[in-house]
Order: sequence, then C-alpha cells, then structure tokens
Amino acid sequence: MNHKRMNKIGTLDQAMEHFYSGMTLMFGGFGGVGNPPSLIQGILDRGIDELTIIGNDTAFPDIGIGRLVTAGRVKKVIASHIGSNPVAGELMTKGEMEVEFSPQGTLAERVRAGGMGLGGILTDVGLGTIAEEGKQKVEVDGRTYLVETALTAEVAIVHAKKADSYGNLVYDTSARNFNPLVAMAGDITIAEADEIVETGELDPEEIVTPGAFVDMVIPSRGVNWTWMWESTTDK
Amino acid sequence: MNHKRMNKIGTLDQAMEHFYSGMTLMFGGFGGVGNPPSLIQGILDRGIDELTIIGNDTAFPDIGIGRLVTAGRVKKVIASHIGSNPVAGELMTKGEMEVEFSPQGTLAERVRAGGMGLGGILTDVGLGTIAEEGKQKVEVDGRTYLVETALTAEVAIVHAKKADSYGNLVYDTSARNFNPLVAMAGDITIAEADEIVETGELDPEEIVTPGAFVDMVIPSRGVNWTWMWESTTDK
Amino acid sequence: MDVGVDYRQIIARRAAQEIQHGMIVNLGIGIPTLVADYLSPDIQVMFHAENGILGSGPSPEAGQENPMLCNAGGFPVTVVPGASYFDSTVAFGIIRRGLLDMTILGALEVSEKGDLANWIVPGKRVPGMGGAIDLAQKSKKVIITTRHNNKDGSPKIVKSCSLPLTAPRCVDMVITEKAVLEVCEDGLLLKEVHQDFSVDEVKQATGAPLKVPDHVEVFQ
Amino acid sequence: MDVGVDYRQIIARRAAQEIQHGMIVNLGIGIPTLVADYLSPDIQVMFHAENGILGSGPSPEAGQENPMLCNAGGFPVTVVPGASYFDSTVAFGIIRRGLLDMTILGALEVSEKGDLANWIVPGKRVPGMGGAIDLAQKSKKVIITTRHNNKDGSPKIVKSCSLPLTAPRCVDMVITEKAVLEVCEDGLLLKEVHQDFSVDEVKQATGAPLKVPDHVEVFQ
Repeated sequence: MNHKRMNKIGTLDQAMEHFYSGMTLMFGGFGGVGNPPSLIQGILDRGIDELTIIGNDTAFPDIGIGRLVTAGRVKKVIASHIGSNPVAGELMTKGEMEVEFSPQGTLAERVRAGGMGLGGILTDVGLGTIAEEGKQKVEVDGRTYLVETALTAEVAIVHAKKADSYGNLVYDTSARNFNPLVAMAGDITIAEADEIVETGELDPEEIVTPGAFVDMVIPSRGVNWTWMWESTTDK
Repeated sequence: MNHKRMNKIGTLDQAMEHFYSGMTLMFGGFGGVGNPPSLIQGILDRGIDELTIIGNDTAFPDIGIGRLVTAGRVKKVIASHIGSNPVAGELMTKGEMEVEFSPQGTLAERVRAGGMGLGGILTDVGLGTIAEEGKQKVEVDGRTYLVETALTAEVAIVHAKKADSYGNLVYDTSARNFNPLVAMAGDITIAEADEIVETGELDPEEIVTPGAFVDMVIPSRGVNWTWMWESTTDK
Repeated sequence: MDVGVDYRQIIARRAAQEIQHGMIVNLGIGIPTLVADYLSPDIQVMFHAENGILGSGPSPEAGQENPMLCNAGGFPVTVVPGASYFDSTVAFGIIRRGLLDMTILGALEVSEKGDLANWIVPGKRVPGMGGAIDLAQKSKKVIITTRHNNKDGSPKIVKSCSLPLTAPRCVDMVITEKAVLEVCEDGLLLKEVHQDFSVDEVKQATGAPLKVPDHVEVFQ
Repeated sequence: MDVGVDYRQIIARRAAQEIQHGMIVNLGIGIPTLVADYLSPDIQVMFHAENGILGSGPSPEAGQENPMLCNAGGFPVTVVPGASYFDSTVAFGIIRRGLLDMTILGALEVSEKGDLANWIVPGKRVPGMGGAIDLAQKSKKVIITTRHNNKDGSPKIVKSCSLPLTAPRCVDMVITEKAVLEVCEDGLLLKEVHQDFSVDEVKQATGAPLKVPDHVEVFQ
C-alpha cells in the first residue's frame, strides 16, 4: 500500500476493482478524443451498469464513452451535449436515460471546482436562458451571477500520452481537453497512458497533471474504434 | 495596431505608456521570485504612485514588488501576506497603506476567476475565522461556503522565462507561481521575458499562458536586486 | 443563383470578408467551418477551438492525421506557428474573458433584437448547448451564417424567437445567401443583398421589418 | 537538556518520525523546515511547496542555485525525481482537495480542542495569513511543532485560544521540546515526554488538562 503511493503502476484488472454498478464515473475527452479506451472496454467486459457518467459529451455510438451509452450501461449523464450520439438522444427521449446539461465552459469549471476542493463558481453565462432554471443566484457588486456547483465522482478516468510511475501525466495535443480537470475530480483517479516511463524521466515543467491527483496508472491498449473521419475517408 | 496583434514585442518605454498614478496593478511572483524586475524599475523611474497592487505578497523591502512599497508608491495592497516586508507592516500600522488579506489559495482563485471571466468562487476555507468577516455566504447541498469575488486589474505584469512574438509564455520552475493567473487577469497584460523567440519556436505543448491573454512582450533586463539567500551566504 | 454554387459557399465567402488580420476567431460547425477556405492569404488569424487549441490550421494530408489533434467537430487539424494547447477551462476562459474577436455560428432563429436560438427544439431536438451559450454570450462580435429561410420557406429571421434562446441580444450580423443584415439598437439594417435577389425579395423573405438605406451594396 | 542540542533540533527530530513513506508533506517555515534533515534515508516522501512544487529536495550546493527555484520561504531548493511545477491554484488545489497527508506548522497558541492560532496578534503583528488557513484547515494531519512555552513561561498550549484562529479544531498532534500531545475528542492526551522532563513538569507547563495514560513513552 505504501509502496503504491510512490509507484502507482497497475493492471487493468487491478483498476477494475474500483468499478461497480451504480457508481458515478467521470471521464476525460471531447468527441471521443481523449476518452480512455482500455478502461471503457474493461467496464463493458465486466458488465458494469447503472452508471452516472460526467463528462463533456457522449461521443459517438461506437466511439469512446458512447459505447457505454449504446450498451445501455448508463442511467444518467451530466454533459454539455449529446448531439453527436443519436443513441443517447433516443434513450433520453424514451425516458431510459436521464440527461443534465451544462454550458460547456461552465461544465469544465464545475469539474475543475470539484477537483480543486471548491464548492462551485459564479458565472453569468446562461443568464436569460433556460440554462439558469433552478439555479441559485448571487449578487456581486450589483451584478447577478449563477451559482454553478462543483462536480466530483467516485472514480475519474483519463487518457494520457505519457505517465511516470508516480502518476504525473502529459497529454497529446487536443486530447488534453477535459482530461486534466477530470484527473483532479475523482475520489479515485485512474489514468491509462500510451507510454509509461520511470519517475524522473518527465521534465517537471512539462507535467500537466501532478501525480498527487492520480491513484493508479495502467498501460493503454490504444484506441479500439474507428474514428468518424476515418470511415468518411474510406468511403 | 493590427500588426501588433500578431507581433506583440515592444519596448519598456512603450509598455510604460499603459501605467499611470492611481491605477490598479496586478503582479506575478511569490516572495519576489517571478516579480518582473524591469517593469517594476520602469514604474519606479517614472514616478508612478498611488498604486493599488494585487499579488501574493509584498516580497522584501529591496526585492521585487517590495521596492514599490519601500518607495512609498503604494496606496493599497491586496495580498495573502506582507510578513517578509517589514516596511509594508510599518506603513500599514501607521495607516499610510491600506492592506486587504485573503488566504493564499483563495487569493489565487480570485485572480484566476478574474482572468477566466467568472464572478468568483465558493470555498469553505476561512470559515470559523476572521477571514470570513464581511463576506457573503451561500449554501450548497447543505454546506456553507464563502463567496470569494473575482479580481482583475487595469494592467497585469508578469515575468516569463521565454515568450514568442505572439505573447505565448513559458515560466521558470517555481517562478510560475501566480504568474499564469495574473497574466489572465489584466485588462492589459504585459510580460517581460528573459528570452524572446520567434512565433513557432515554442512547442504548443509547453506553453503555459496562451498569447491570447498577453498584449505586449518586452525583453527583461534581468533581476536587479540581491536575493536574501545571497546576502546570507555572503556573510 | 449561379448554377453549381452551393448557398453554403456564398455565405461562407461573404462571412470570410468580416475577418481581419490578427483576430482570434471561433468557427462553429456547418457553414462556419467553410469560412476558413475563403480567407485572403495575406490575412493571419488565430482560430480558436473549444476543445483546447488556439491557432488551429488546415486539415492534414490523408495519412498524416494525429487522431488526438482535432477541431471541436472531431475532424483532424494541423496547427499554425504560435499555436498552443490547453484544457477546456482555458478554452472557455478565453471566451468568457471576451478575448474572442469573432464567433461565426449557425442559427435556428434570430430575432430583430439580436436574440439567438440555435440549440434546442423542445420535444424534438435536445442535443445540449455544448459551447454555444458561452460563445454567443461572450464573443466581441457574433456573426450568424444561415440559410435565409427554413425548408418550408418560413423565415428564420423573426421579430421574436419562438424557440428557447441561446443568448439574448448577442448577434451583431446575419449573413445569408440572400442578404447581409446588421443588428442595430432599433432593429435590423439591410447592409447588402446578394446579386441574385432584389431588396423586395429579401424583405418578403424576412420575418421582421428591415431598415433599408438609400444605397444597398450587392455581394456575390 | 543536552548541552549543545537546540530545542529546535529535538522537536524536528521527533516530528520527522511521524512522516511515513509515500506521504505528501508540507513543511512550514521555522522549526518545520528542519524536519527534512531528520528523515530516515529509506523513506521517500514528496514535499509540497505552496509556491508550486511537488517534490522539492535539499538545498543546492553553493553556486548551483537557480534563483527562480525556491521553497515557499524564498530559499533555493532542488527537486527530486517525479517532481512537478504548477501555478498557485494547483498548489492550493492539492491542499484544498485533501491530498496533503501531513502539514507541520508552528503555532502561537493551540487549544485542547485542536484550535490553532498562528498568524495574527491584533494590533501587534498582522503579517497576513499566507497559506496558513488553507494548510491548517485542509491537511489530513496537522502537526504543530513549537516550543512548549512562551519566553515569559506562559503556556502556548491552552484551554481556549485568546488570539484569532487560523482554523478551529484542525490540530492532530503537538510536538514540543518537552512532550508529544495528541488532540483527542475529549482533550489532550500525553503521548510522550522528553527524557529531560517529568510528566508533572509537562503538566505544569501546559495550560490545559492532560490525560496521562499508565505508560508514557520517553523520547530524546
């Protein structure tokens, strides 16, 4: 246990011990890019369901986190949109999956606030629209703001380009997106990384997520789906 | 003008056109480390005073931002502490300088909130202490939080290790501290950099402050004070 | 309308003229995506993508894609010199702080007051707002690129939106295949008409009164 | 007390024994800074500094300093393998999220309930709280290292603090040159006494009642 605090490398099987049906799961990624493929496959393989998932979007039906939606494993989604995943739309319309929307920038801040141990943030984004419905308001210097509450999850999963044994993480270009925010907001955070290096091999300046926020690192088996643009190109 | 939007390199003289007595100035740095030396010297040389300054601390009497305090140029300070600068303490005690304290983590979040266009954040840090005095409170899910309001400034000054012509910034180890937060919170942000490279020479992954937040970059003439530990060592 | 010229291309070409050197610009999905193709080569701009890029560039050549480097629509991009990557809070901090000079978005409805509805048709289409509210509410200039009318001929430019708003009073300009309209304090100003349409045709196709100046420019 | 052994060294050496392998630890200024010198070499910990370092290491050799790489007290440091740099929001996010296993701080007063006062003496010393409130309120374990009594002999460990609090009910353990005290639900438990003092001496020097178990360990 103590050993694991300095060397956090584990296997997918060890990671899966933290997952159970009915849990709240937060995930990094944006349109599938940055969704952690091996951990999602692990959840599928182990039959975990009744999930509440929190992340930017539900990707596409056969891509990333969308695969959990398509497989009927998701009870509730908190996201900024589900537009790229028609299956999610159908499940919502049929009342088989609950969906809660936040404006994207607000959602990102809510996740960060959870990760940073804050109660929430104040924003005027969404004032005068249905996005303000049911939300507490606060006046600051004569201006009105919405109280947007922090989000955390029992487990957070992220996809990193590189990790070291201590759990320091570096991301790949625009796959950064929600990943560093989500990495902070899990009570347990599990990262899958395309490459795992020894502690000390990452430059302290390049680290985006300090290992303090990460509980386990597993090797990624890589993306196991076809991107939309690949199938478009092929035709 | 349009030209300056892609090439933001300027001189100290050009930078100083944005400074005036009575202004609100935000500065990066922590205990002097990361305070921008050339811009501070420029303020001293041009006799700018009656400043409201916002930053982590007032450094030391002869170091960094502390030099403005020592020279009597500061009307008000918003900081987390002034403990390392006895001159600041004297001026406060004599009623010659107003001081407003925030807990350090809260101050950092207030500056970031300003830079991010938020109204503020909710935190429970300081509940049950004098730090909560005069502050609005909000209940979220049955828990009480303080409303900590966003901070911005007319001009923000930061010290970078490297900048490119577009104003993308990279910092030096622990001189990062408040600098990336302050860089976002200025209505005008001016960075001085130890090295200025052509746009395209920085790796997009290593950039800490995107150039969108930076209005002008000037070459730094380097630290023009003696650090406390240097004088200790010399003796 | 010219044979072989898609209405989308007409709109995108005209919208590109609004972009000035040095701007930070966010292009929405659909017609806005096409705008970049019509930029004059002597104009340098920084394209902002909500998924965490400032300075995204053209599509890579086939086979050169990095699947992790995509625009907000999920398609592979490249980056230009000066580009940076950041997380989604910074992407939206840039928006919320008012640093986007221009956003070009699509619309379901635009009102004469500049109200925009572009994300939800209650009971029918509820995809979530994504970044639309942040973009519409916080950009310095919001340009709507849209077909002038719905498929049934009904106007998309109306006195008052019937759909839930993305943001009230946020739109500065509407560019369609028929006209360029500016949102003013006292209503819509007809700035330009497309060469294939008359002022009267545009007025009839629009669901709100238009102020028509003495001289209305023509665009292609 | 041994001749030549500073009380600070006694306290720091004892405090070092509380640190376990793998912990994330923040050391305050003063006595806490000395604690790192007494760590067993087979224990690896990550020292956290408020100015944005996780994994700060020993002082560099003279002449090898990077003046930009300092601890929160402003003195040059090195970093250990696995270290990272980050801005001050992340430094305090780590604290606020409860990821600091231990903070070792100084005190002006500690109450039997674990209340801590360590930053302000109204009218006399008003230096600002710096990161003290965040650290005291949010660390998993707060250890106070302090001289047992003030210079005038009055107790620093009291029934109730007279100074404004840094944080209420935050202290877990107090380590002085005379004793190790644990803050329990029902008051202070005397865990250990220093070899140069008797239990009675410690009780007399303390401004709050002490629970004394049958066996009290002795430390050096």
